[in-house]
Amino acid sequence: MTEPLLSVRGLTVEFPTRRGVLTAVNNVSFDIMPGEVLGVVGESGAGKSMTGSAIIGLIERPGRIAAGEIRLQGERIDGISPSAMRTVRGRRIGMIFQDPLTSLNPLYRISDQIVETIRTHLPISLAEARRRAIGLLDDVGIPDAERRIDDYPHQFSGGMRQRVVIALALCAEPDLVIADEPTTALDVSVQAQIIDVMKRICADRGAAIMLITHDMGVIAETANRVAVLYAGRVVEIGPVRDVIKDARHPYSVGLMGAIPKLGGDAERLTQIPGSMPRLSAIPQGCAFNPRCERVFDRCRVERPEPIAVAPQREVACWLYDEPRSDGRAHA
Amino acid sequence: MTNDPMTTRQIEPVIPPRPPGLLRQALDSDMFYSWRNSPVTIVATFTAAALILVALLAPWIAPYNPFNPATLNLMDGFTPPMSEGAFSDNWFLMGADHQGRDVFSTIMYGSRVSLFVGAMATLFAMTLGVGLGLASGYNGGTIDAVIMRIADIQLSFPAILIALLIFGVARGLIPPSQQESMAIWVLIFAIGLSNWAQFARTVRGATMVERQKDYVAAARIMGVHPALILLRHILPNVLGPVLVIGTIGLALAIIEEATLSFLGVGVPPTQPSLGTLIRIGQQYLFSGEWWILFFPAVTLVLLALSVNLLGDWLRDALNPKLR
Amino acid sequence: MLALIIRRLAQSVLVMLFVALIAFVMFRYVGDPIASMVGVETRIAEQEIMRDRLGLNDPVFMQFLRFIGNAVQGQFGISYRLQQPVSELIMSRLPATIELAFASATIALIGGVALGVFTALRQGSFATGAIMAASLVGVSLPTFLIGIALIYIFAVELGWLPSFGRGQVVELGWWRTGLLTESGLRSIILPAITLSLFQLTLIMRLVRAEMLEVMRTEYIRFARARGLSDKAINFGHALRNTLVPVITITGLQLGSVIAFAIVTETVFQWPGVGSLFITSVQVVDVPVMAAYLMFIAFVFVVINLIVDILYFAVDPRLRVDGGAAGK
Amino acid sequence: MKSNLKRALFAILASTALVTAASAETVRWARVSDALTLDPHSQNQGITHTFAHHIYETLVDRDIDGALTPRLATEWMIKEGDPNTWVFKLREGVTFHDGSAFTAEDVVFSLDRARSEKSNMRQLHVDVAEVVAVDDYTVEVTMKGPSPLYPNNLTNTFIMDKTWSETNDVVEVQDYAAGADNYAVRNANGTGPYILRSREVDVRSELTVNENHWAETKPAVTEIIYLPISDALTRVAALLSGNVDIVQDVPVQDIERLAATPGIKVETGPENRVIYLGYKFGDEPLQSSDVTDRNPFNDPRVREAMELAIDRDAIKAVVMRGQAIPTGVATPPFVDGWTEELDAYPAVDLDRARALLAEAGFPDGFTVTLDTPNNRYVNDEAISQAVVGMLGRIGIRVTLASRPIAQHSPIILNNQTDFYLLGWGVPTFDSAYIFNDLAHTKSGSLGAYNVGLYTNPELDVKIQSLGTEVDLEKRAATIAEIWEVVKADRVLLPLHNQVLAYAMKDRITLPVHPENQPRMTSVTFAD
Repeated sequence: MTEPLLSVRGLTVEFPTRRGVLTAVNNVSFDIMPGEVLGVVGESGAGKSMTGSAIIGLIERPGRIAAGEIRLQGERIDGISPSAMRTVRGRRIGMIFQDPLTSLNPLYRISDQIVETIRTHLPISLAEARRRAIGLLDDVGIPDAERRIDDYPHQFSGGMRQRVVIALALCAEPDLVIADEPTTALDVSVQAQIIDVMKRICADRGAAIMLITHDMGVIAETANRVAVLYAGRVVEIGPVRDVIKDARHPYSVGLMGAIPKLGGDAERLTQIPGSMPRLSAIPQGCAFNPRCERVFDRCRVERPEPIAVAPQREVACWLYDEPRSDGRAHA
Repeated sequence: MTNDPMTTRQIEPVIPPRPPGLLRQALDSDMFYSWRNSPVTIVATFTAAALILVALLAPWIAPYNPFNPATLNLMDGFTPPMSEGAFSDNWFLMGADHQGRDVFSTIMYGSRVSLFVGAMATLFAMTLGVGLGLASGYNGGTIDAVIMRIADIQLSFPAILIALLIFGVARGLIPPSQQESMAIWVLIFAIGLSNWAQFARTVRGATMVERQKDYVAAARIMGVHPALILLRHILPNVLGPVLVIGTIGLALAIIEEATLSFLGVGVPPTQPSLGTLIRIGQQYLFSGEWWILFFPAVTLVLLALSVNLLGDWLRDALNPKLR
Repeated sequence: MLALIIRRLAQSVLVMLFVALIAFVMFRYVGDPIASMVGVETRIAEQEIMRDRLGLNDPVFMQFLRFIGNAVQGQFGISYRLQQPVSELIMSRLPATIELAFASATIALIGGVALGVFTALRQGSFATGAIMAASLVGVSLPTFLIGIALIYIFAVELGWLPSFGRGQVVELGWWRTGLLTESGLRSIILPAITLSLFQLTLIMRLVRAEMLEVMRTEYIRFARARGLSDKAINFGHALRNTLVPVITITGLQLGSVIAFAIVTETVFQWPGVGSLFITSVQVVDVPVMAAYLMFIAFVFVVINLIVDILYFAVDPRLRVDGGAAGK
Repeated sequence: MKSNLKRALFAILASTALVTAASAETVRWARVSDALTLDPHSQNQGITHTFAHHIYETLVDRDIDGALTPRLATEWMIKEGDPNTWVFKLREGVTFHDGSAFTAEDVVFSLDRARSEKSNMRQLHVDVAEVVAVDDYTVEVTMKGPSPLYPNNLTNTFIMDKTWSETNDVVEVQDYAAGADNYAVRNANGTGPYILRSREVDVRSELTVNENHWAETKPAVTEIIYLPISDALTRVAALLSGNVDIVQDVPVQDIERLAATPGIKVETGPENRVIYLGYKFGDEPLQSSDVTDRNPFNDPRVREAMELAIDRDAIKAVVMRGQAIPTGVATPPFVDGWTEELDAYPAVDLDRARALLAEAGFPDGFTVTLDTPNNRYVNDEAISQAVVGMLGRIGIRVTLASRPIAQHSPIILNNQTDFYLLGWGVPTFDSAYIFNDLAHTKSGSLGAYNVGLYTNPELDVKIQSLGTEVDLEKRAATIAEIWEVVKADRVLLPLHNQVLAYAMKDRITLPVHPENQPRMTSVTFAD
């Protein structure tokens, strides 16, 4: 078995506030293999973006990584010096943000932004960097790249801008791209294109993708594996096909029901009653218990840890806890 | 805005809020929390409160009435701090000025004048600015254009210049025998008129936003009088920023008053404000009677600083994003 | 761009007309111009003749038109106090004020931006707290107190710098400059610092707020996520975006600096238009007051225009679609 | 442009030279304000005259003791057989700064100009009927009647060059209404000891010594830099920091500090100026009082009560820091007619004052506004403030209206005040000057500063007789009589005679001038 490209173990991100410490990401573990696409899905506030930010070391204060470790190709990248982290960002992990309209500095030409990024990481000449940038823009599907490279961001449409963002994220040839809701802000008509471009261009370069989204549909079409997050915890992780077909966690079940099926009636989508609790009011036991249809006493008291239910599949739910001698989960 | 498919149906929050008492609520609020956690703000609050209280109560708590000729002895002039007058039994904490007045007491009375002028001017500016801002934002069109253009012009001139001009014009219009009794009102008018534009701008912006909202539209369709709409629905929504501008405006007005009085176009020296006291005191800077300048100056700076700090904190507390 | 400038120009003309109206009203109705010009002994009949000669008996509208006509040609009559043409007086005082304003604007800009950036980057540090607190003290200190304190410390007690005036001046054509002599340069230090402190505080707080705002934007996060160096992010991306609004405010501040100079010029006996104005207010020398008002309005209008054009130069979004992409 | 640059470079060198080794002959002279104009006949104002005395000259001058001395006139006498005519013999060999010769023509021209309609010096020459040149160096001034003291009026009337004035179209004193710019306002061509080199109004004027001046002894000061500094603090700071050499208007409170500063000394001396309070006479109620049916000031008992309430010695000791000479008469000791008896003033007696007020029908006092200048006389505003306090003690509640002199003056001249503070200098050193302006009923050119509108026809007759009385003994007796009435009636409420203080660098000596018109020609250096 090959070594994972990225390995996250027990990641916990906390925000101290005056009403106590909020745990935005709670004991999250997963791996990403080289070239793999991992989908991370969940509602807003489930901790998916925070996980992405934690990996690339961009958690805003006063938030902090309280526990766990993040390894990239075996070496720890959490808690390393800012300068060491800078060599990771962009060069080894690229990042794509949600809103292409705000991701680009409005006062800089596209060429400046790409060339600056390339030359920050790679020892090549200005002309070479520019050539590379034009090639990259061409690659992501910007027509007439040679001419348009000197335009300002506001001269591009939203879809085109997200292509530029993808080009920027990939320009220093990282091994992993974290795409945080890359299509949410875009017009539905261009969403698929952007996903395609991203997927293709990463595949060409052998880069793995961590695709963060709330849209199960996108995951279904793109990802190899999926991790479902709820209230800062991974509730289920496994190959996409398996999870869609056979979701185990009651939350995942509801989530999968929300994927519009071809010919399906939008109004008959399965809905989970209620909404995700605020971080300040996560109930005891399983975070999902107030909304769960299959809740039982244990769920209200004890917190479930991920349980392997099948090869490559883990679910954090007491339903799948095979009765043990003491009947209690590990603390 | 992201539109999560999962949140389209809302249920009641899991934990129902307890119904707290008003004081409890206040103490538990974010405002109070941020106040309690800022020692500087706490100190500023108490300083400002103390100064304001002292000013309000001056006639009752000042050791002497510096404007009562009966208790005044010119021969006590220039008595240094913490000593007894040369020709009376009066004891002067902060010394006596060139007229034998107790500096401590004149500061108390002076703060009163300064605060009165500052507060009245700010109130005037606030009333004018909020009124025009509401009118401008609610009506739009020509009224808005005219008011905002005037506000632009107004904003491009420093307040002190406008106040000076108004003062100059007033001097030309009011007969000499009335000038002294009118001086303080002219001052209030001048300072107030030079500070209304900020209020107008802010209120206008907020009004335009509120005006678009459905409930306002509904009220309009139902034929509710515009004045009532403005008062009931729009005004409460702009109070926060108005409060911030008002607080900072008060500090500005106090400084402006001091500057005008320093330039000799303020209140008469027999009813001195802090600025007048400083103008008088600076004449004795070289001759060694430092207390005549020092104490009023420190009081003025403390007053302006504490009010400024409060304003600063208020702005941050009401709009945490700006921190 | 041209359309915008034309629109701006039209607005400027309106502003100037409005200010002219105020100046005219002041000129015409504050005190009796005749009474200000002649002694008590001038006979009534003679005063009436003068009234006619000055056109004071014409319809008010005609008088206003004439006032504007004269103002356009830079004629504001003769100072009651100094018996010289007002325009000449202002022109002769102008260099002093402009040099002072620029010196203090430079100090305010450099100091303000530097401190603003520093406090924005070093959020929460002790130094930042100290600077922020000091800045509030700066705002709370009336200019005249700062001036007095500086004179007392640096001129009287230490004797390092001159306490008043501009020192030796050199004439370059009609422009009298104090920036070419040692005494002139030494003389400008204290007043320039005094005048700049308030603006410096303002710019600093503005830069800090803007910078913090910019630092929270996605494109800065994205720039970080691309591994750009702190230097490139802070001083390239962030500062440049910070400066766009700062330019506007600072430009407008330059105008206020010129007008704010009134107090500083008084304290330091700086021979600029501000001290001319304050003397004129004290003696109700209305022609000078009116001209000064028009002058300041003119300065503001010009600065506004320049700021608008500068805005174009800095913000590419405005260049193509005329501001449609703005917030 | 090139020459400008050169000049700039030169100026840099020159300024550094100035900084390193100030030339022994240059004096930097700071004063509260600038001369209003260079036109010598357009303003009758002390500061303007002081400046003009360095550039222009008068026929007669007054020495530091007040005696008349020759200047452009070498001698003057009443024409034999014609008591109405004064004859002036002029100095020969005098030239104006532009090189043209000084002759009788110039004197005739200048005196005519000085008494012309627009001249501000007119009042001093109202009695002149005609001025004629008898020959190149003799001028006869024919008066409307005997004017034994006319030469006293000439100490501030400057002589201009007729040709220069005609060439530059300044024959007339500036006419504001015409909107015309007058050349003489900013340019000067006199015969005086200094030549104007450059002038920036309100900022700086530079004068250099006139090498061709007629006087035998050349002044020690060869270059004057005149610096108006309006703010007292800044002015004193300028001397303390060594930026100026002489400060003329020193605040009394700073005298001690300056005198104690090494390298600086202070010269003090009495000024020929009395500071007094005046009030409205007549039956008409006051504008600013709560007594609306009559005028309290019109009651002599009220005026007496006020005098008894005001503690002149306290004002001297505290407000003036000892730098004042309290007085009971509205004339400085320099003036003919002053006596020690007149000068005496009553001791403070508050009980008596209260009793008098009650007697007059004001047991609870009354309110009134006191108009005071705040930048004209030494500590004027502080004096008024002290007066407010002192009158308050007998129940007269005074509001203080404090204004710069420029705003105070019109109120005074238009009789718009009920109660005011003013100072009076006596350039003629003669009581008649005081009576004419302060005590005579306001009519025509007489009683111009009779702000309270006091009127006493008997007194008016006596005052008028002074102008034409040739018998000096008889005249002196009349003056004494008039003073008796003025003092008894309390036409004015005199406070003190002002004391002047000049501060300067140690090595410079500039004696105090009783009219506060110091001449840089009188400066001596210690080394």
